[in-house]
Amino acid sequence: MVPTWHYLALAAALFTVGVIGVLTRRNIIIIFMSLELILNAVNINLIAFARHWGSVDGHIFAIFIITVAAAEAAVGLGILIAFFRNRDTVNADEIDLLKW
Amino acid sequence: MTTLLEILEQPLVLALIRVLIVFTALSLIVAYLVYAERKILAHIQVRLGPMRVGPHGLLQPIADGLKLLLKEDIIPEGADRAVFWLAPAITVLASFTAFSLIPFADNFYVTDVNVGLLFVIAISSLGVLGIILGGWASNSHYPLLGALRSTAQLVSYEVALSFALISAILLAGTLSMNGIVKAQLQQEVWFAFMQPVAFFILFVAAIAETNRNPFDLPEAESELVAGFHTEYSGFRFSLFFLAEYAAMVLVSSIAVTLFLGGWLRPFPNVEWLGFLRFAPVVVFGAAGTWCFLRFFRFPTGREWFWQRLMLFALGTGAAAAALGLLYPPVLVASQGAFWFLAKVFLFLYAFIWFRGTFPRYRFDQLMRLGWHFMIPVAIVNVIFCGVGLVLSWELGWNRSLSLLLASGATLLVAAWLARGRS
Amino acid sequence: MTFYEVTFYVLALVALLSAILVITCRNPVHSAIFLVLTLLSVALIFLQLQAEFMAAVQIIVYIGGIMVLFLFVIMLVNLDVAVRQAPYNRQRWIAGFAALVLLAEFALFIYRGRDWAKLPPAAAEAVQPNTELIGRALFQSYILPFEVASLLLLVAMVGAVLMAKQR
Amino acid sequence: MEQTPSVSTTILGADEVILNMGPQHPSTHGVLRVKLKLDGEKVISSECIIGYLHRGVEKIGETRTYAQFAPYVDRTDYVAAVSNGLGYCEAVEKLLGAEAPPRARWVRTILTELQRIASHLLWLGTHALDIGAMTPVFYCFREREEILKIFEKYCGARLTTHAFRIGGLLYETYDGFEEDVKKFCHDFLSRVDEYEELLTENRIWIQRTRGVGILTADDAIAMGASGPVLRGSGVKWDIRRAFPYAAYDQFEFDIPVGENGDTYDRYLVRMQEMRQSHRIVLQAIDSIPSGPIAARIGKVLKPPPGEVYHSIEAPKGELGYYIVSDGSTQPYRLRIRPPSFVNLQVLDQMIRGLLIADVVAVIGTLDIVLGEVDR
Repeated sequence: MVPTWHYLALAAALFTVGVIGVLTRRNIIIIFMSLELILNAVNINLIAFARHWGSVDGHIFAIFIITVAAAEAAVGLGILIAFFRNRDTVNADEIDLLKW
Repeated sequence: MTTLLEILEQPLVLALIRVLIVFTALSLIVAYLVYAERKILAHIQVRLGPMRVGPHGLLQPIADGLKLLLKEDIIPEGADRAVFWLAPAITVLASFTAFSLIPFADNFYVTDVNVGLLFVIAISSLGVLGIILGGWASNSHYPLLGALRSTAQLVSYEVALSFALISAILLAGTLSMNGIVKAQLQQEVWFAFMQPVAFFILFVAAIAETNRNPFDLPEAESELVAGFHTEYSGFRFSLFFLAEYAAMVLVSSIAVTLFLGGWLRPFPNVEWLGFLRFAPVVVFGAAGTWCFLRFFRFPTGREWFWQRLMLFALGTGAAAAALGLLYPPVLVASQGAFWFLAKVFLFLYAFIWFRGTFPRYRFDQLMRLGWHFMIPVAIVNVIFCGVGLVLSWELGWNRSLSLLLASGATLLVAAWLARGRS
Repeated sequence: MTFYEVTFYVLALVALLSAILVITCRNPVHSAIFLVLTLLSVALIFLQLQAEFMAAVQIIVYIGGIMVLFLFVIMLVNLDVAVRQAPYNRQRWIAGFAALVLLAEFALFIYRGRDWAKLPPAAAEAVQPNTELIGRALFQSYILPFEVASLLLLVAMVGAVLMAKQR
Repeated sequence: MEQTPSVSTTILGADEVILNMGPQHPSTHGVLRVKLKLDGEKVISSECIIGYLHRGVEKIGETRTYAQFAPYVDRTDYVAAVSNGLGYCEAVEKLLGAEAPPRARWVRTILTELQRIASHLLWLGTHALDIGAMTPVFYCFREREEILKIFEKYCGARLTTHAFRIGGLLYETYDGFEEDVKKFCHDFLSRVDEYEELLTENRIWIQRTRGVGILTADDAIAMGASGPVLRGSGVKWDIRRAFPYAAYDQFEFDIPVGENGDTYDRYLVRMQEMRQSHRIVLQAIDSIPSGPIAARIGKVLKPPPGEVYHSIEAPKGELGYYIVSDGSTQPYRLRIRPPSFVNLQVLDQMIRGLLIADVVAVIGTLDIVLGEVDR
């Protein structure tokens, strides 16, 4: 039996990797991917706790998180395409104007 | 001291053996599916098809495989080598792995998970990645366009496909593949008769999912040369090819399992049709007889010696198989796999037949058909199917009647959607 | 260690390594491939946690849906320029430091909770049959959030179409 | 070759993109190169670049005697060599003031109509193949093979036949010619029904062709289109009827016309034309007059100085020969009016606003042969 805190450690590590990605990368697409990493880390936690307490509520939360992730990816990539069409760049630090 | 039998009965070893059997059988089926396609198409098109390698070209798939393996391996300039290498592997892996969840017979499957069907969908949806990555890694325009088209098509029709599967799940009340077959045995009817609309949608979406005519746009050779695998050659190409045909077998298997009773023989609950269990004997016997007839009518002479010998060997093999099948335990054991494969082949034959008959849709027409017709009808079908089931549970209506009413209502909606189309 | 335990550590290692590769690769396509690998390992970890339904959903939605969308967008957007530019931004050292602080916090909390974690976990059968339990929970206790989520998806869909529409 | 801009901009629609189709593209029917200006997958405009198969046939004509040049015309529209030969021989006959005897004219009519069927069959097969229907091409080749066998028995060649000579025929029909043709005719109509069964009512076929590549009657006339392309737009114009040549004034046949001028109508027109050709052949085969097969025109052809234009209804449209004679044994100037070349120029107008996949269908429906376009 793998102790539950091993799952938490993995989730924490993945979360940190995701945070580093979001904070340091310039490419918006990779920032989005790092966000997915963060959400996944949370899901691992939820599922691990669900197993630990023997209830499926964690699964339900994970389902909602996946829903949010899907919505976020769709809208985010839509914005990205609109942005790329107008500015021809995908670098986050070049998006520093409130209008274009 | 463990005996060999005990080792073989270890769950892991047993699973491994089953995986091996399924994988080998599948490779063989896929190779000969290509041969069957060429022969059947040739027959439709008043040609002979492969005739040279072996009697009636029976060794052609092996010759083709060897040729593809020995061909020079070309990686285009500027291609992303790692991804170029990875893409066909992903596709093959996806379409072969999904077979581990298909019940080929009552007691023969690699694994039976309680969310089996979901896993089949999940694993087969991985194949898209291989296509899109392969098109991108080729560093060429036509493959990229082909890959984008392919992806758009696969993703769109996956929705309709999944909705069609849902109505079968509703009827069966389980996601386990074997459980669905057993539910059909219990309810004494194949789900294709309870949910004809869903079956039809599944069938059409399956053709689109496998990029077969009339939805073979990703490979429309008159427009895009060869689609996403234009730049692939030799072994890598053969992997894509293999995956494509394995996917055909896979969707047929899913359709058969969900709607045509899987490994059940036709009308499994009708006693007097029990003689149908001798069908495998008849099939093998007929094959053997045909081989012998051809053997005697084959041109004699030195250059035909090996071909005649092979025909004779095949005839003997088939006859021996037919005789062996007369032994009751063998006959009983062979039932499931025989009926399953027979039904799958029926599907595959339809695929090939369509390829010989239909022109190809245009891309926008294909998308319009998918999004404006297939998906709405599939959704409506799921809703009405649910309504029908609730009617029979809560109000005690006759189950078949309420489901047929539901299908009728779906058909009305479909007719309304299809109005004004040429 | 049993086979069951070994799978977890192998999968965890794969997930972590490929996650690191996701944020270090210059080419977004490679990042995406490694992200797929991470997501796949996480799905298998779910499977190992008796969450079959979640594993299947993870593969279907994340890999079959979101990642394909990502790859699609990467191919639509011309990235030749972006690949040649510096991959990290100016705040990278501060950001790295902040992330390390975060990791330290995580470590601290997990360490503090070590006693609780020693409690015996529930029996594996508690969350079985998985799909049925999830279905009941989702459509009975959580029906309102479920409907709200569907609304969210609808809004997201409309928004995405509006954003990506030409002009 | 132009540098094609990256696909990414194509899809995002930021710019117009130029895409080269051909000259090695599988569905441009030879070495046609079409430069498409695209917006996404939509065609904004196009330009045909031709000449990859230019062999200077017209110039060669000035350095050969009249009889020597006859085999060259077979190589312009190489899938309808018999029709080319008929046009050329009749043009020279007109220049000489001679006329082929009736028997020769009857045999010429039969062979030319068989050639029209063969050409249309080839068109049908490849057109259907372009739209993705794989089987018709094999059915079409089965019947075309029968026609080519008749040609081979008659003159020894299947493709570039050089079947006719100036002044009539070189060969008398072989024994069993009539039986062969009748046998072919006996089966042919049911075979056409077979093709139509595969395509005419097929919903996908209709969706792919109806309303695609519309050419109005006025435009067709203004652009000089001829043959099925013109008739598909609803103009009842057929040189066999307007200026009868060979023995066409002797036979009854209808001129099928379309209504909307789209690809589907042109398909229907060509299918009907095959039936009408069959009808003409049936009438002619029963009434071949006896008599000489060639007019007496002498060995050395020296037409009087002057010029002549003679055109026939080739399978693809109006095939004209304009010959200027200076009284010597060779033409002073020889000009071929190829139907494919003139019909090709309507392509741009027809494909504007359509998708790339439609371009393939429209190129197919024009029934061009690059040997004739480029000469």
